[in-house]
Amino acid sequence: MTSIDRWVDRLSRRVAERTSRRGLLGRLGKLLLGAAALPLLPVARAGAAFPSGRDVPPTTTGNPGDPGNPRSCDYWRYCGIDGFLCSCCGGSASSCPPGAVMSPITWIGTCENPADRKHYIISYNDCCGKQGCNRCFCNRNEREEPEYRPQKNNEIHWCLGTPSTAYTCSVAVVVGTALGEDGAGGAQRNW
Amino acid sequence: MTSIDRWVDRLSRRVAERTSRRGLLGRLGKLLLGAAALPLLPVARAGAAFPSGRDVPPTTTGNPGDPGNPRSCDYWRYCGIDGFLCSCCGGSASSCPPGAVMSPITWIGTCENPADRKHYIISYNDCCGKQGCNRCFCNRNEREEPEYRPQKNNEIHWCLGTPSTAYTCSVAVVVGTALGEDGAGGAQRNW
Amino acid sequence: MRVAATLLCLVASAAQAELAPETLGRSERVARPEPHWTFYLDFQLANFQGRYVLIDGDDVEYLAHLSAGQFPSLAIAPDASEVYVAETTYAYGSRGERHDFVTVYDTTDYAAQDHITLPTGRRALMASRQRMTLLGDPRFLAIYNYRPATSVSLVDLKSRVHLSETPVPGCHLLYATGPRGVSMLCGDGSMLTLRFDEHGVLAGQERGEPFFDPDADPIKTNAARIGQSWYFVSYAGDVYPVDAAGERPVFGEPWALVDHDVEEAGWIRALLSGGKAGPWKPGGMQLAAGHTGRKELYVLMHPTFWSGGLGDHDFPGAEVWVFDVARRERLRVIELRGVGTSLNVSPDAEPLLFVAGVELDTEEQGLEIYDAQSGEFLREMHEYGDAILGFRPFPAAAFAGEQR
Amino acid sequence: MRVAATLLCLVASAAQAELAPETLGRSERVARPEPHWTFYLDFQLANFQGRYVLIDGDDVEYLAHLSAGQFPSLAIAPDASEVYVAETTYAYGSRGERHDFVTVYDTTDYAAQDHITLPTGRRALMASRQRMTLLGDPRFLAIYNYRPATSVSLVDLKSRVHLSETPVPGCHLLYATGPRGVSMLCGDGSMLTLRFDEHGVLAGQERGEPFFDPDADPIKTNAARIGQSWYFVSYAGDVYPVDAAGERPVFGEPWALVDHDVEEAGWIRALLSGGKAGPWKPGGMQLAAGHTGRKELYVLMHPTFWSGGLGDHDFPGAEVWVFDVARRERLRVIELRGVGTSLNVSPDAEPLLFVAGVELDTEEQGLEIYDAQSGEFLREMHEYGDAILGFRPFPAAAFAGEQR
Repeated sequence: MTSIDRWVDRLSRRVAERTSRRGLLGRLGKLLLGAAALPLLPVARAGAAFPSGRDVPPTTTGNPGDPGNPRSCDYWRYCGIDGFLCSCCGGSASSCPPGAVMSPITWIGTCENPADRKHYIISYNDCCGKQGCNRCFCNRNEREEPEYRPQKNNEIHWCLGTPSTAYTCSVAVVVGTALGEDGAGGAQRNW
Repeated sequence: MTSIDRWVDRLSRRVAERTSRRGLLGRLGKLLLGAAALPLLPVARAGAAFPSGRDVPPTTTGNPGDPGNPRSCDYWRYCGIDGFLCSCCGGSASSCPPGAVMSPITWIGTCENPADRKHYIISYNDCCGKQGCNRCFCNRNEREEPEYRPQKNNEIHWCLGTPSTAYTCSVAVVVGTALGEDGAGGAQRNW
Repeated sequence: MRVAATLLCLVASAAQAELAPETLGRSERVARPEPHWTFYLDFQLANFQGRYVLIDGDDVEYLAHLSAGQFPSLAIAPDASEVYVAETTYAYGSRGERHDFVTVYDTTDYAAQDHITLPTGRRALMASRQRMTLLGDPRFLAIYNYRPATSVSLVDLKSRVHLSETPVPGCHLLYATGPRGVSMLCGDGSMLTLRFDEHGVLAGQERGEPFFDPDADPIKTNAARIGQSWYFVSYAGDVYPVDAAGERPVFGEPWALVDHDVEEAGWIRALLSGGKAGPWKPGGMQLAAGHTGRKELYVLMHPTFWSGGLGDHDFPGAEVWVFDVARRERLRVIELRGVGTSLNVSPDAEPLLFVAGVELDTEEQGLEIYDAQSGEFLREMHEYGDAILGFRPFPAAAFAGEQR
Repeated sequence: MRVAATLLCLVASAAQAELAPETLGRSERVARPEPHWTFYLDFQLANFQGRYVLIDGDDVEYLAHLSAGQFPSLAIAPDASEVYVAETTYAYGSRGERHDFVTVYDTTDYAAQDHITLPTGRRALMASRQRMTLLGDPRFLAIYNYRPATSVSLVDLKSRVHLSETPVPGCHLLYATGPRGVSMLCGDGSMLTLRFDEHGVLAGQERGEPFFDPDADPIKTNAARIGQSWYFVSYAGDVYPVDAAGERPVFGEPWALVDHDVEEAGWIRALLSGGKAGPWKPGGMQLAAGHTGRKELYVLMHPTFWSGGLGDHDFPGAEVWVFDVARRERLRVIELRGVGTSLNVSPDAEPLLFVAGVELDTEEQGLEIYDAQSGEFLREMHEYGDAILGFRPFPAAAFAGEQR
């Protein structure tokens, strides 16, 4: 294979494995149509050392207004998440697994719901007090800001205010809609 | 492929990966010649979850009387070992990695040195006090006996008499030659 | 199945309605256990610590997990109300003060409810699952100590305290026997039995005659419990039944799992059979399991041609052989997809067979579930963790009222 | 290279001589560090604890490792005599009393020599490596606390005690500045600088004007140290040099790593280029490293076509771009075999480039070593552990006497 073939093959294989919607064709189609950024999943957002959740049985919210598979890193609410998805670990997208405690202190992101094209404010809470669930590792960093902006950062271990800082998994809880296009009230940032 | 083809393919691939000497041909050759048991390495002695040491750079003792690669599970002294090989972890076949402490309490096996065909008594000591080295996992159980014969058992965590029972890796120290064919003084047992 | 319904379903009834804010701080709870649920021990090689993961074998749903320290042990109350995990940790990770303790979990929220301190430095750190057992009277929990002198600790679960430590020189591991007793395997092939009274005070102990010859053919310590009996499998492939219903064990006549007269196959026959011609032997870690209702014994078996005869007792199985322990005959053979290192059988009338398997081509470990009756492969679990060291089912007694 | 020669060579001089009994109880010692040695942080996902592994980049030999607790930090004395690891553990594994402390290791035996207790519950648990630093005067170790109020702990390594905790509201992480100071990044784009006296007492603090705009273009916190200056890389691809030689930081003129005028590629050009046409951006975890002798800055870069522009600041790099920070120009490009999430450069005259790489086909993570000058791939390390979270080299000062 030429290097281009190889690249196309790699990318399409990866994309096909991860998502049907956000493939190479979508990305090229986007370029053709000049549409706004359709997020392509980060290449190798996690190494093989990281359990990707690829073969974990899917689930749904049962609500057409909240589309997607909460056990997939692609699920719309996870645009800024970094950790194991509690929905693969005995919890759900918004609740902790049995016996784990949700940290009351957290960071906030803004994700677009594809059902209504609205931007929602998402509270990314860590569930704490038990060992890591070690499934469905998902590290998306869209609109994440550095540690000196802690309320927008996902590299902080957010098990604060819980009896133990042992990290179990992470949830993405809808806490409201964002003002305008961007929750921060500023311009659209594709960080 | 027929199931036989597949089996032959699997077995020869596995054997080729692990050792050149103990291959399918050797095993069949042994049967043809009626020779005594040439150990074939256990199939899947470790799952993929276990680092096998396959790609760890080899080493030698430099002594023709002590042949083989001490970073390979095939090395003659390891006939009864169960753990990470210290020789892959900053130690050697008979010494602990820096900062780890060798347990004074241990279990004893008997292995045949292919250089002189003598049976040596091997002391399998655990090195303790640091987290696991997580390389070159090797679980051979030849002549191992159950926990109610603890001096011949490798499923006991032998970090006893050390300040910490944290398990780091295992060594195989020559402590003498065995009487007759078998160190236990009894008949040859291929357990 | 979880008790709490997912709130997501409720927040928006119409497709285009804006999603309402959700409640923060919720944790799931767990329903009453079902027979097809099981714990497995996920063992982390990097630090030799474990986690117990609870799954539903019907859909490989991950229900909950429990953190645990070095070489943990787990026991489950017969009514499934509580789970007990014995653990060992160090204050500073790999160093500092050592702590040995039992953590008590409620089976509705799987949060640590109680902490029972054990005498430090005694608890046995090893892979065998026979290091802890509830007595017939489930108020008492027995724990095997190895340092390397051996002893038995008794814990009163009612008062949540460690009651006593009894030295048992030369004897090892624990097999619940009678109303309040434990039997142990001694190096000469005999059993030592300790009996406790209703307050947990040692009431007597006696050591019997050897019931097997550990020099000629040792038995594996991972025994299968069927009804009131233990079934031990020997290296060479015999079964030693031990009736543990009374105050002292009664040793039954051993019988053979394999035809001891099968000769090693010649190379043509070996090659044509995929190495499966010639003698077979039992082997694996949790290599035997029992089903009380059906009086069935499940054993991991492999052809000795594969292993070259060496280390057979730990060699993974290519097949699961199922025996009727009343009639002492083989009922059927379940062929595994790869090989298996541990197995277990659910206690219900339509049992599942859980196997910690290794796929031969990729050498990937996996958690596989088979129909224990038909032998059909049903499903597997992905992303189970680091390494499966065995299974711990809920006791059959927990479902006694629900069974046909 | 290890100090102790392998005894095996000595026990039998003639090939057929019987092997003599070997000594029990030996542990290896480690020679004086060499420039091509590095630590890496092996992070265990199951419990968020780490290990620091010391390897020799010339032959990927595994030399030693250090156990560490949750989100550890590591610092190395300038003379390479000692290593300091800040850790957090719980008495009972995942629960019980929390311990925060610094473990001191001697670099000849890598056994824990000392234990310095920190105020419990304050130490920041996060991935950034800028949570701990030695001051210019290496008697003092500064530790960043986050709970989420922020503060700085100062440890006196001479007396092995925690001296003080200084609140630093709104400011974060630590960058050694001047003889005994640390600068911190504040939310408005300014730096706060704390100065300590020769006894470790706070002597003053001042906060400057913003030197970058965190709303328009934030800088990554993983700065490269080259000589007495820090080089911060921004999300959009600019470099912010900060001279930290004096008592307060001096902010240089930012300059661009990328041509900001490059337009997004059309699909034909994108396809023909393997997605590499169009703009590139810096991204990764430990995404920037510096070489003081050569005044070179190494940055992980990727085409934004690959990332779709989202999460670019953490997106792994396809190439390492090498810049001359004096002339502010790109010197060369090192193409990686797959993509890289972290990198580092050895401090010597023939530097190695260490990359935590991900192979695109298999998605396997790996530890790759390149010639930092020619860009040639040299070798890789297998069985490194769970997940590499970054590299920690020995300080250049440790080899000052040996360098040309």
